[in-house]
Amino acid sequence: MDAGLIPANLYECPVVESRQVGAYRQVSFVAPEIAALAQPGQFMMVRLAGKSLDPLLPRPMGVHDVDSDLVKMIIDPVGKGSVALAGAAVGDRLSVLGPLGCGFDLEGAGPAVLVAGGMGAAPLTMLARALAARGREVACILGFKTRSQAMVSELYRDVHVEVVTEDGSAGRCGLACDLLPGLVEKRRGRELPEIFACGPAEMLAEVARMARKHGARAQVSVAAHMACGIGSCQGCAVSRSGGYVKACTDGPVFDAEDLQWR
Amino acid sequence: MDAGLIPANLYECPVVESRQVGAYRQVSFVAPEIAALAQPGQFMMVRLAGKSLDPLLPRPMGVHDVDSDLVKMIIDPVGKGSVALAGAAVGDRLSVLGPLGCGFDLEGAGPAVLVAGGMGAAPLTMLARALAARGREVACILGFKTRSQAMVSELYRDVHVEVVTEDGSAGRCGLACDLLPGLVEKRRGRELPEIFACGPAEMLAEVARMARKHGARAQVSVAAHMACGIGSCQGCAVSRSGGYVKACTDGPVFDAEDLQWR
Amino acid sequence: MEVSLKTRLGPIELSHPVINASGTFDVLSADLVLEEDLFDRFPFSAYVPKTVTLKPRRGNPPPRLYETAAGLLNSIGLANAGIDAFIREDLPRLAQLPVPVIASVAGESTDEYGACAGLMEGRPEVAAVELNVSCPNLELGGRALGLDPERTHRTVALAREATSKFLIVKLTPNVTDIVEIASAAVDAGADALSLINTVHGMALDRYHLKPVLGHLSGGLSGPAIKPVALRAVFLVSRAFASLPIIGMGGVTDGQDALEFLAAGAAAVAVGTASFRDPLAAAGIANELRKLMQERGIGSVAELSGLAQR
Amino acid sequence: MEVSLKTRLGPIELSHPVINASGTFDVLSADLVLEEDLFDRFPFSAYVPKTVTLKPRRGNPPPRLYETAAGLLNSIGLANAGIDAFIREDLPRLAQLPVPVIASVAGESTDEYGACAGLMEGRPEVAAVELNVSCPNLELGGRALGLDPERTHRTVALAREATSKFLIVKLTPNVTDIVEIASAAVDAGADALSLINTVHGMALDRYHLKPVLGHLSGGLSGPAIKPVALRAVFLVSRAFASLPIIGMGGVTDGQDALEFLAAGAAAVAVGTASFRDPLAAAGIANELRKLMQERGIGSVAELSGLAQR
Ligand SMILES: Cc1cc2nc3c(=O)[nH]c(=O)nc-3n(C[C@H](O)[C@H](O)[C@H](O)COP(=O)(O)OP(=O)(O)OC[C@H]3O[C@@H](n4cnc5c(N)ncnc54)[C@H](O)[C@@H]3O)c2cc1C
Ligand SMILES: Cc1cc2nc3c(=O)[nH]c(=O)nc-3n(C[C@H](O)[C@H](O)[C@H](O)COP(=O)(O)OP(=O)(O)OC[C@H]3O[C@@H](n4cnc5c(N)ncnc54)[C@H](O)[C@@H]3O)c2cc1C
Ligand SMILES: Cc1cc2nc3c(=O)[nH]c(=O)nc-3n(C[C@H](O)[C@H](O)[C@H](O)COP(=O)(O)O)c2cc1C
Ligand SMILES: Cc1cc2nc3c(=O)[nH]c(=O)nc-3n(C[C@H](O)[C@H](O)[C@H](O)COP(=O)(O)O)c2cc1C
Ligand code: FES
Ligand code: FES
Repeated sequence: MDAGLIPANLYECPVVESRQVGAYRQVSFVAPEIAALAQPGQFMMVRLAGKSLDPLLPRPMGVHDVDSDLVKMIIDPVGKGSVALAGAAVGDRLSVLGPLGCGFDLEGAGPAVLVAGGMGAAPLTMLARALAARGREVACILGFKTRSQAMVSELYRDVHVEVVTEDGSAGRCGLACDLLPGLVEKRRGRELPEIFACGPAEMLAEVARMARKHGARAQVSVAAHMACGIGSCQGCAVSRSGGYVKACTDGPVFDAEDLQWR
Repeated sequence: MDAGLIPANLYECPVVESRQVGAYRQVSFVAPEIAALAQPGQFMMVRLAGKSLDPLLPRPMGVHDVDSDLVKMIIDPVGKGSVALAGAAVGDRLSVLGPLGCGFDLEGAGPAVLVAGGMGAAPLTMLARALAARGREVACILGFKTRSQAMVSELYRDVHVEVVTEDGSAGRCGLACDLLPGLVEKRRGRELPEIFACGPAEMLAEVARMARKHGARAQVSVAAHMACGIGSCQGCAVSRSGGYVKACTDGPVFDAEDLQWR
Repeated sequence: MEVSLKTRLGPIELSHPVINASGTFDVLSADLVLEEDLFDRFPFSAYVPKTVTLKPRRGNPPPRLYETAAGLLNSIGLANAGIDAFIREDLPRLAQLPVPVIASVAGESTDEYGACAGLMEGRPEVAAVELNVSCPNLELGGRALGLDPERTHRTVALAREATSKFLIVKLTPNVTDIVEIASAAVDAGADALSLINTVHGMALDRYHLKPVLGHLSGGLSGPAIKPVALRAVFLVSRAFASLPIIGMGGVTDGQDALEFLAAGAAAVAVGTASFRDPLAAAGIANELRKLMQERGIGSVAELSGLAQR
Repeated sequence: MEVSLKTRLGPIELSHPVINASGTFDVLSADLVLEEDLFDRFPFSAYVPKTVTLKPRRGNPPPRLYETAAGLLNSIGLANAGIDAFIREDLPRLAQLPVPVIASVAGESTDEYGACAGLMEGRPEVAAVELNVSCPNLELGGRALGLDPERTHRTVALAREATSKFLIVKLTPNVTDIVEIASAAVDAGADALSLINTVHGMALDRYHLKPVLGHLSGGLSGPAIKPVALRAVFLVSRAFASLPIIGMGGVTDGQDALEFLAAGAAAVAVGTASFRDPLAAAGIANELRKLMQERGIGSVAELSGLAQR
């Protein structure tokens, strides 16, 4: 036993900004170490600091963006954990473990197509910027249910995005994947784009199917219920042929062709 | 079923002041109906408004004082429920059911001796004032463990109090009950004082013993774990010969001679 | 969309699915304390008084309550004035309620269950009888009858003989196989089951490190036990598809009610949540209606057992 | 005041009473992720790896986790690479830990328990064997062996024959009478007991109203079950006064540890709380020391069983 034994990557972080972005909540907190290290696609385990047992566990949250000492996340308040985090006020302290997991592999060369569904748009902002910084051509398709969700697309400041909504209330009407074949087809004969995707399971399955069809590589960030985020609990199982892998340490980003899709 | 069915005496009350009084916390909130009705010795079932399940249940809290629309309580932060209430900040909302229970019977005539131990001092302030207003001679003995608790005696503004601490750090050194015989003896041959007490079980038992010995009436406010405060759960049982009574609806104030003392 | 909250327990029609859990709402006391005419505007669709026994019981020594994480431990010990006092003093007043009354009874022996059920037989004020075979501290060695399938069968069979009323049996979750106990109760003639009574538990006083309850151990209720209760409802309702089940254990909001009904209950009971807000049940029923509307579920019949399908 | 946190499980000396609960802390993975040299500074006084079985197991389909009120439901399903891989790949690295290693094993049949225990026999890196007879989804019909006293006895007896190591048996609380099961385990040669494994429970997806876990139901852990766990420790330790017990179920802070020890445990295990903070155990041990100091309790031996006296 050691007196002050806390993992060097577990931080207590004061919230410095919380604002509504359409249907979502953007919360910014001070976490210089995470800001310095976080790679696109990595995540953190986040809860309100303190002894309250409701909610009990941290929730995995993607790193949406970093800005000098600040880390930003975008929260979709759908359940107990996300509602609690979305309610964090300026001055509240968060307990944050991170950055965690394997982010996107940026080493490829050709053009990149980013496809996001709903909240999946949050972690791709950093990715878009990182890819552009590497001189790669970047196209983004962001799909949402409706206009209030689509407002998150404004956070893609320097990157051009194509917005799609299911009810047509913003951008084109349809699903994000509807635009994918066009973007891939457009480049028939040229270098195939690499696809990067984050969103609901059905969307990722569709992305994987299209990538296979076109022979393009697709990296997907998968969602899973997580308790520990560090490979301890085996709770975040994701199907791969022959067994399961852990979303938290083997992912959350996987090569689409490595996973098993229904 | 009825749409907006909420008991007329359940209120959501904004906290307007929270301040430290030595070891205790004084929290004031807006509750005009309770302020208008509350009698000395009555209590309320109080929790932080909202859906958090930690703590799960309200806690019984004595009415310490009322001031036009405001109700004040004094909290000794000893466990989960009291710590949460003591942490209520200005602007937070409390869910308050009350006033509840039977307060002190003020109908007697002669002199009154009030004896409090620790937190028991909180609910007796209103009593002291009410008795004085009825023209009764009032003497107060307030016993505490130590000086930081004894600071609550400052809240007995217009009433003279005798402070006793176990460690002698404020007032006399000893227990509240040590002074009781003197006060009663002093009036040998004259009208016997009526005793009013609130404090830990051992203190109340001692008060009951002394009252019996001197033939004085003693009204005591007892503590019990409560879940409902309205007679529903049978959780707040207090021993009376032949069975139990409910502290919440039959009390919390009882004639000492009606209870069973070990 | 029009949503009907109507539901039924056998022949008993309920205007909505939210009733109270026995021992957690005393309408006669609450009506005096709450400034609300409960007899005019009653939040529950049926009323279950606290369990009564043949002879009066003082109940267990205090403390009888202790809050745990998202839960409440109690060891009331079936304190009650006895079934005669209940019939004489309470029933006439309860008959004025605008909803059916379900009398909850228990015995200190198998025979007493039969006797209690029999005493309800001639009472038109009583719509149904709930047999509480799940309270500890009764019978020999403090073991509830409902911990054992044979004793459950015997007890229910005796009560079944003694009354033609709709017979509900309330089970304890503190068993290895609740479906086995449920089966014994159904075989012996139970018309419906209440699931669940409290979960065995204990707490220590944080200062003195001795059991905090006067009775040493007690029963755990509240949101903490909701997963245990949902599982019991799901398993028993899967095993006995057409059996009416009253689901309870941690029901605190409309979402909880929705889930218990989906798991297979025909009605839900609210216990511990009434201590947070004595008329919580009214809000729960309203929230339930809204959630059913949002999901396009038109009736309780459509909802009940959805999780099984 | 000087306080000694030393405690022992039979021949195994522990520097303090806080160990980890099987399946909730993977030191080999955590050591890679946490920026802290866990092999130098290890928060637990003994290390219990996740339960391993004779053959590899994929585990249950996801979702495997769901948070409930003050609790966590899991249905991992003993996902593990098998005992051979454990011996070959993990044990050599675990031998580097500064604390004793307690291997947790389970079988898909009674015989496999014996075989697994036997495979640990020649391993000096293994200080003790914990038999997990309490995981559902093993053997016929998905019933844990530990639900039945005879099968518990048979299983423990086979393992006892197969190993001379200190033998800990981990029991499930999902039984009518845990003292009866404990008694079977002790009769069959258990040197110590771990109490408790998770409590059976279920949750529904709030939107689709279907069971949220891929395996339908799962095991509940965390603060919600602490009263259930404390009661089990109290009752079993009262029945078997000198038996070492490892208490677990919701231990989240030093006060919880204090209470489990007072109830009769010789050590406590931290599970779900490690998901709030992976090195929570270190803080828990520190808080425990402070609380013992405040109360003038000089040693774990003095504390253990205080609630019984
Ligand atoms: C690597 C990773 C990164 C993530 N990044 C983010 C992020 O940046 N922002 C963010 O908001 N969330 C993110 N999540 C999801 C987040 O961690 C939570 O799972 C999510 O907020 C729901 O948790 P909760 O506690 O609010 O809901 P809970 O109370 O835990 O309930 C969640 C459950 O409700 C159901 N549910 C909830 N919402 C819906 C819905 N809309 N449709 C259908 N079912 C639903 C699901 O079955 C789920 O099991 C991420 C998850 C992972 C694994
Ligand atoms: C009618 C009535 C009026 C009350 N008025 C007030 C009031 O005005 N102000 C106020 O602060 N409280 C008041 N109380 C007490 C209050 O309701 C709570 O019981 C108290 O705050 C402890 O609850 P908790 O949730 O903080 O502790 P819990 O977490 O519920 O733990 C309480 C338990 O801890 C133990 N415990 C706690 N503190 C101590 C201690 N110092 N010594 C020994 N054991 C202890 C007890 O065994 C008790 O069971 C009143 C109680 C009643 C019945
Ligand atoms: C204080 C208290 C008293 C109870 N008394 C009874 C009783 O007399 N008879 C009975 O069948 N159940 C009794 N119960 C159990 C409840 O009816 C219910 O089954 C249990 O509390 C679970 O529901 P809940 O989580 O909503 O409280 C009691 C529960 C509590 C908390
Ligand atoms: C995700 C998870 C995985 C678990 N895996 C195992 C296991 O492999 N073997 C075992 O004996 N217990 C296992 N358990 C049970 C714990 O060891 C422990 O008994 C239980 O969680 C109660 O402790 P807690 O409330 O501190 O979590 C697991 C529990 C959880 C939450
Ligand atoms: S979240 Fe625990 S192993 Fe991945
Ligand atoms: S607190 Fe419930 S009856 Fe008194």
